[in-house]
Amino acid sequence: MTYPTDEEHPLLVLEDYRIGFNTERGLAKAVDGVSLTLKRGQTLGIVGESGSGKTVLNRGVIGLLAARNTVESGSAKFEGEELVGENRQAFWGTKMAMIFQDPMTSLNPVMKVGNQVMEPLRQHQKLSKSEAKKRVADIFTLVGIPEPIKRLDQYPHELSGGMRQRVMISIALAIEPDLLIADEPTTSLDVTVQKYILDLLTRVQKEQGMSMVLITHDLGVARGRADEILVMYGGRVMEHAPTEDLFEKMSHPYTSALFSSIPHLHHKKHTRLTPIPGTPPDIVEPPTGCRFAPRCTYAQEICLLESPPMTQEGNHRYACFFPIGIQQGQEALTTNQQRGHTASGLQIQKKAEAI
Amino acid sequence: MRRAIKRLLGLGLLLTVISMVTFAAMNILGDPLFNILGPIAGDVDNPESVKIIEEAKEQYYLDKSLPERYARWAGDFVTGDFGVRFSATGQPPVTDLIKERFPRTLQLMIMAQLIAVGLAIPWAVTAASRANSKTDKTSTVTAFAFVSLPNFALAVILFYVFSIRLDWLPDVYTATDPFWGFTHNHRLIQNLLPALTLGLGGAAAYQRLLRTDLITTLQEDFILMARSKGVSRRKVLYKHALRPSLFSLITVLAINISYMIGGALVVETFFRIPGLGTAVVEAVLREDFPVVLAIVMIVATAFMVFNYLADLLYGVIDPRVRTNEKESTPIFRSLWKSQTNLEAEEKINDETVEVSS
Amino acid sequence: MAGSGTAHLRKDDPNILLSVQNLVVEFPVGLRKKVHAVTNLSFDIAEGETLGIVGESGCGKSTTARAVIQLPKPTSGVVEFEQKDLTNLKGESLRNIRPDIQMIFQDPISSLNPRRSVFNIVSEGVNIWNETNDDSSEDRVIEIIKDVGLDVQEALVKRPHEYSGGQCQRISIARALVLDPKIIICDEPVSALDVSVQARILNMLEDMKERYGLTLLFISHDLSVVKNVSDRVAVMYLGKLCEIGDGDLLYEEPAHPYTRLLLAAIPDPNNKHSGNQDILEGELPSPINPPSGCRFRTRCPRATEKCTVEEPEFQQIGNSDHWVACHFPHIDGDNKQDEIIWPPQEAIEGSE
Amino acid sequence: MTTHEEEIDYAPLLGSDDALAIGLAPKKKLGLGFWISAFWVVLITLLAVLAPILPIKDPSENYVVTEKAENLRGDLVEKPVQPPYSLSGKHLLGTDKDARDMLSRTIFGARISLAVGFITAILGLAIGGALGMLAGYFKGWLDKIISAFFLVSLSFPGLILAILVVSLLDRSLWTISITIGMLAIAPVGRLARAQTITFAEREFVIAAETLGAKRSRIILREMLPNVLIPMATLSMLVVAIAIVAEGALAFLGLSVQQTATWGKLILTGSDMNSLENAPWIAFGPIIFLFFTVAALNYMSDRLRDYFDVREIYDLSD
Repeated sequence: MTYPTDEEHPLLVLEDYRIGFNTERGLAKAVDGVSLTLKRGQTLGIVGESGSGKTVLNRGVIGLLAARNTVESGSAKFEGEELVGENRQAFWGTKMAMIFQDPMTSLNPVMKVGNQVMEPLRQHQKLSKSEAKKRVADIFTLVGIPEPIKRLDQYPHELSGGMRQRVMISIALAIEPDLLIADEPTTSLDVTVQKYILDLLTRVQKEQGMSMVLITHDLGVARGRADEILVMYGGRVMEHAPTEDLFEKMSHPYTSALFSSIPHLHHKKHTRLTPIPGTPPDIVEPPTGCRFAPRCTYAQEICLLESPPMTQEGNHRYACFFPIGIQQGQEALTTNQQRGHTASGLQIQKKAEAI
Repeated sequence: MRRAIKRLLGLGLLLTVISMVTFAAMNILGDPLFNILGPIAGDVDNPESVKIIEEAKEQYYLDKSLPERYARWAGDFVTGDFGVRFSATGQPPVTDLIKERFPRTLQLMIMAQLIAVGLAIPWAVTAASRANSKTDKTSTVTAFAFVSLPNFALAVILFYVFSIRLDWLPDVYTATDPFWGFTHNHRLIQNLLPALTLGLGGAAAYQRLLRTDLITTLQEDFILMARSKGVSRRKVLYKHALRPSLFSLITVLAINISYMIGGALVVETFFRIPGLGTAVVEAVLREDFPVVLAIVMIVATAFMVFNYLADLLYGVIDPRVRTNEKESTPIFRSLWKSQTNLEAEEKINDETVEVSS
Repeated sequence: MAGSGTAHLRKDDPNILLSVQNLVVEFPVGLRKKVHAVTNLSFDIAEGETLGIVGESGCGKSTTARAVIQLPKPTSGVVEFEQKDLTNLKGESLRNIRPDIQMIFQDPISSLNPRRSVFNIVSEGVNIWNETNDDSSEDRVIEIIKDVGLDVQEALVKRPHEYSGGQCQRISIARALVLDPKIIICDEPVSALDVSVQARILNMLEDMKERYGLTLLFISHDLSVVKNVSDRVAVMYLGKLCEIGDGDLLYEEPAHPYTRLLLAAIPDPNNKHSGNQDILEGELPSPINPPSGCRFRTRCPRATEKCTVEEPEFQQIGNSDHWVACHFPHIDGDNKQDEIIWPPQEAIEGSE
Repeated sequence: MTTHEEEIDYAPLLGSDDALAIGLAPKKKLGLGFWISAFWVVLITLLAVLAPILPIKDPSENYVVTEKAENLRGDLVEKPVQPPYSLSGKHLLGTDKDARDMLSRTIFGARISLAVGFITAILGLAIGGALGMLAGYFKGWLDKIISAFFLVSLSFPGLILAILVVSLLDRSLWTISITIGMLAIAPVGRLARAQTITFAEREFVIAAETLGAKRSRIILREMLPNVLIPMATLSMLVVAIAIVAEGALAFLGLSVQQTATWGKLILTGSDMNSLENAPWIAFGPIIFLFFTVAALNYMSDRLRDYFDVREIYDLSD
């Protein structure tokens, strides 16, 4: 596999990529104009809450959304080929692979795991049964499945959660894809298993030189595994930066709010948390202006009227008029604190969390 | 092994209960002597009649108590002897009648089920793979219409269309002709219309069931996974989705045995097919109770056997059933397994999925 | 770990509200086998305190919660609530004590009756215990619905499925609060929720605890969450406790190898334990056939022969409120190890 | 996006967290079809109930028509026309071989068919529902006995049992209704039991218990409302099945003696001769029967979907 690794030929380029679903109330804009570039061999972490559009975005790219009711627009180029409006069948099982959240439901319960891993090998690489078996056994060893030969003939329910997730990773590895999308790969696993699986994923990603998109709701998971982190909210990109940059210089109020709403280990016990006030945006009739403005403590009048453009500072970009860390942001916060509420009427008091 | 024995015991117990209830009902509600002898049975003033009555009583063990008569019948039944018919003309064994009638009904049932399942599976897969499309909506309406059309009404319609108006299929049914062949004299052709009557209704019912289950399965993550592996559409449907979706269909196939017999009864009567169904109607009307009892027992046994087979089939289809991770036949489960066992299993499952969100 | 012993119980403390001693919960499977879901578990909770129980799936923490409320009754052991042993109570006398012990569940869907209005669900407790149904009880229901941040008018007409997951959890909390309980058992109350909602529910639990003088038993698999809400934390593994003590102490200097591994695995950006290089080996043993001696020994980097034979009992670390059930705990940076038998094959066979 | 006809509709939206969170679940409606079905069922029930006082033809009167014809001697005389008569403005559904009006016979036939349907449903639901709930809630030996009873009655060939009872007893409306009703107990009961078990495991029942609710209260307040609605939707289906079962009995010549039911009407019209020369005799009642059964089935279907409280929550706030 000799692909150009230079910056000129990124693996995946999205430009103003949109996905909408026709609903009874109108078009639900699940992904609303996302642009990003994923270089070969890199890992991009996409962080967001339920409803942020992170899963829809990736299912859209790989082409696993139902055709009916789905409206796709903008541009998505994979290895230079336009995906929007095209059938992605050719990439399935060869160049793109996906790992799902729940290893219990994403393995076929009535098929032996060996066959499930062998399926793409036999279909796309035309391996014979014995060749495929050998390959799978090798991959099982690689991902740390003990007694690989015996496991080939087991069913998913006979394996523990961690083992099932390793089988899923094996399927992805067997394909040797250029792009691996891992959708919350460890959310349903225990922390100790989670650590192992994440370590494994990053290891094989590096070894095979594939690009990975790691979708998660946990900023902690993305840190240390991703080269860059992209924070999504309401179908839009809020902030995007190299991982350490992001943690050092959180610019978007949403990123910061998300980070401080989580209890952290170094907090003393009974440390009061700072939840994000309000409710997630309605994506059928989203708020005009910044999607996060109604819940943002920095929000000024302009945030309610205009969508903030993407500000680029080197590799760090964010969509906010009043980012944290620069003077406008500080002023906006002070203004809101002084008047006791934000431009959207959100009370800035201790009790801001009540609905 | 232990499970199999337990199951067999339960099966025997159920058959015993059924036979006892039927036996008692027929003897208490009906008048066996009258059924055998006709009006003579009431003629107790005539010594000649009394003699005949006494003889008949002895012959048919009617002088014995009910439990004793039941014991005799049960003893015979276990050895495969269904006793003799209540008939004024001699004592023809019930077994003869069954031997004569059973094959015809069996052929009919097998043909009907083949039509039903054979139609239902591709029909359901096509519909489910394009859920809510025009194809699907049309097929849903069609299935709905067939489900709402009773057997006897469908029989009349099919007969009217194919035998009377188009005259493609025969309207006379004979008992003796060979099965295999393609003329009006062959049973294959004769059975076609009756089998179609039963089969179309069945196909519609199975399609509705399987379609729903398939749609649920198609929304599972493992289907997306299979697609993302580049598995072809056909393989996704038939190899990945169909097998885990067959549970309800198998359950219904097994539970439906007694309904099917009911259907066969009506259809055989309408088409005047000499089968078990017509036999049982005749027997009931003539109060020929041993025949009724025999047929009830055959149906009940078939029901049990099919449910048992279904149970085994679950294991074949879904490996989780084999290791007791998933509940098997709902119909038998409640009886064979002790409740505490079930609770314990559920507890384990709860524990293992504790943090699954 | 998995140690037994009751050394860590505060027997002389007059403020102990709930004391669980040698709790055993077993479920039969098959003909002769049993699941040892919880074995010889002991802990106590003082009034006004929050005890967090943390453990991975399959460790028996939810079973413990159910055993405390006697649904179902535990196989053996003592559950003392205000000096009364609940395991001996039956029928009416158990029913009379129920309002004092309430429970909040993980699943917002399963824990609310879909066919009843939210107001009706919250006032259920009042309706059960107050036959006269006077205005004061209705006032209390209204007050509590407002307290948990829901709209009373909406609650009168809406059903649970018209609310979001977070709001459903508020409804559960309101239902539990209505009878003015002394202790609330929270079984993974926030693990089904989005992170930003989780923070709100946790804050609310703290507020309610303060306002109504509650004692909490808080069960979760999330160590950060448990640390945040708890005064004391207990770590559970395969039906037994490993370590128990003051939350800050335990998280600062975990003494049990399992606790160390758990902490090291947390993907927290500021996790000071993440450098810990120990590896958790193998799979969780079956609770049907748990290992002999210390239950953690089959996966423990420090396990020796002794751990196979002898079950560790709780011992105090210094004079602090920190107890560990391990033969070779990590104390004062102590890293000495006896001869390591790994993999402990005989040990596994020995437990048959 | 890709709109290939070959696309499989995975509807992955329903499964994805994101989709749930943004509330894409469509609003539920009973739909026009439901109301048309309900209208038909109400209409046919009203017709049946009010049949004796409605201005329709007498179902048992022979409306023989005469025509002028030459007799043997060549005189023109009034001569009866050989019935059955085909559909006409006078007889909307034609007449049978005795020149009786098929429309009014069909409406009068509905009286028995519907009565059997409703009595059966009430019996099956009351007894089956109660047994099933008891079995599902208390479990243990009670469950075993009740489940065994269900199993026995399910393995009984229902129609054979029905014709047996009907032939041994009498062919009155009540015998037939009660017999079919008994057959409905097991399937209804099994559903009630399954529903009860599902809900008994739900945490809200445990919550009620921790609140100190008594068993009777839990059954009545927590379980019953949840079991009752699926039972009510099932009741429509039971009515439909009972109407069909009665029809089958009648078709075998074993239903209520006095009046012609739908099954009996179809039977009289379905011999070779009638089908060939006067198919309307059979097809009129068939159409009524079909529409009634279809309407009941459809209502049951729609109600089940409608009341199936889709418990989808968005897990954000």
